[in-house]
Amino acid sequence: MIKILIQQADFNAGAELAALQADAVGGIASFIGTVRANPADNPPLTALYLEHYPGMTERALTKIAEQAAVEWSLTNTTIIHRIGRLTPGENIVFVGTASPHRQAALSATAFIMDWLKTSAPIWKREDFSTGQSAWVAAKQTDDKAAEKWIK
Amino acid sequence: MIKILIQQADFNAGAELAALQADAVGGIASFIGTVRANPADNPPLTALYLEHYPGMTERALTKIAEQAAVEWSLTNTTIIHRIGRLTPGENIVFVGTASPHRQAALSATAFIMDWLKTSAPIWKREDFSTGQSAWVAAKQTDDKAAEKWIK
Amino acid sequence: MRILYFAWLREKLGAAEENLDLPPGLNTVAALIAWQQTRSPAHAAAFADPSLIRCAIDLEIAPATASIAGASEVAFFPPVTGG
Amino acid sequence: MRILYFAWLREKLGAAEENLDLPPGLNTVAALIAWQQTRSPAHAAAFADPSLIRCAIDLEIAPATASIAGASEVAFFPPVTGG
Repeated sequence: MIKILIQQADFNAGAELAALQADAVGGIASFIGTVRANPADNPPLTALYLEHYPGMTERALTKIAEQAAVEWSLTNTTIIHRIGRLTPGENIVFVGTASPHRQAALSATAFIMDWLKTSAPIWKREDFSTGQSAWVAAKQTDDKAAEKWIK
Repeated sequence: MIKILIQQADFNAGAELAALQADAVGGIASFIGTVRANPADNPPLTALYLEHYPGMTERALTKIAEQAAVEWSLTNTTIIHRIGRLTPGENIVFVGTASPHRQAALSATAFIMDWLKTSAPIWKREDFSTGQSAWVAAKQTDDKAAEKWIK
Repeated sequence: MRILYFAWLREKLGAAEENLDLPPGLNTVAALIAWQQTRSPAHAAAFADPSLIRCAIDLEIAPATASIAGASEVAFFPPVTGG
Repeated sequence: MRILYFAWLREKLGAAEENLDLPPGLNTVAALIAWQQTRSPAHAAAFADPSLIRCAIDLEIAPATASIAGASEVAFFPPVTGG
């Protein structure tokens, strides 16, 4: 089962894990990304604003989840990405995968996270305590992380 | 913060994730292992019985958690391993790590799981629906997975 | 043609969407970006550095060489930063 | 010396723990395993294949060559299968 949600609302990680676990599959890996209060080399953050391309995001996420499910024999995959204005400490993203094999679930989760960073049509703007704001620049390290999955 | 629990009782994964997330660190990775109903090439499972070496397990797990915390700059690490009689679908193990960097959290979680499989003084016995039971044999693939972390 | 803008492209242009009649003979993403640079000072500024611009045609990522013939929706945006 | 057994070693021996006076001159894990093989048919069966036996001395994993001199607790068990 593949579950993809793009939403402003928060998610309940415990409930998502329980749903992933429904079929006694063996292992469930997950990753939760949260808003950091103090991004590197910047003034304290007031909020993170996330924008996405409605329609394209859901389509792209479904495609990557289907690809991961085949590659790593996943029985269940959940991707929840929040958008809108989020304050420090709040959840941004939940990725969870269930597989008979622990390494498959952990690798699939890492792959989907790398992919979200480099290929999902989502953008982050940092709003600082100084009143200024700046769109986050894409990182070369993220591109490198994503490239390692290409065979 | 490092939290190590060896217990018969189940854990609440959602509550553990919330505790790991307490300091707005950036990313929280986790893995949950559950009892599979149908292990490969065996009759259906009635229960899994887990035994450990009290004293040594806690000591060894604390040591490996401390090592992982240094290696991957973890702010929080939680390892919960259940022992005793567990039925299919039940949780066996929870490993969760929090780090400013997503790859660090995911790698640390994979490392701790590989280590638990090969180095924690814990043993599993499978009790089958046929009335027979068998201690699980260690897997070479687990040894290989653990070896890849040694530099 | 329906053209969408996201993130700082949207902010620099002051618009999330435009409906445009393209000049005849304009066939590729690269040509569309070059044309955008000529449309107004705001467009010139937003599209000044094509290396910072990504494009999707009908919800699929498209390179600069991709054809826009027959497309119903083209989107321009900066490199993505989700996750 | 306090000797502990786990998993199928415990089941084969019918004991989780023994308090033993070791023969003088018995200094290593390997020698202790060889001596265990001589103690009873059950011990002979349990310790028959030393490649299946792991050892911990005072809560730390110890190789076959490790010295048991001064140890207060030695544990024998099969290769571990946790996680």
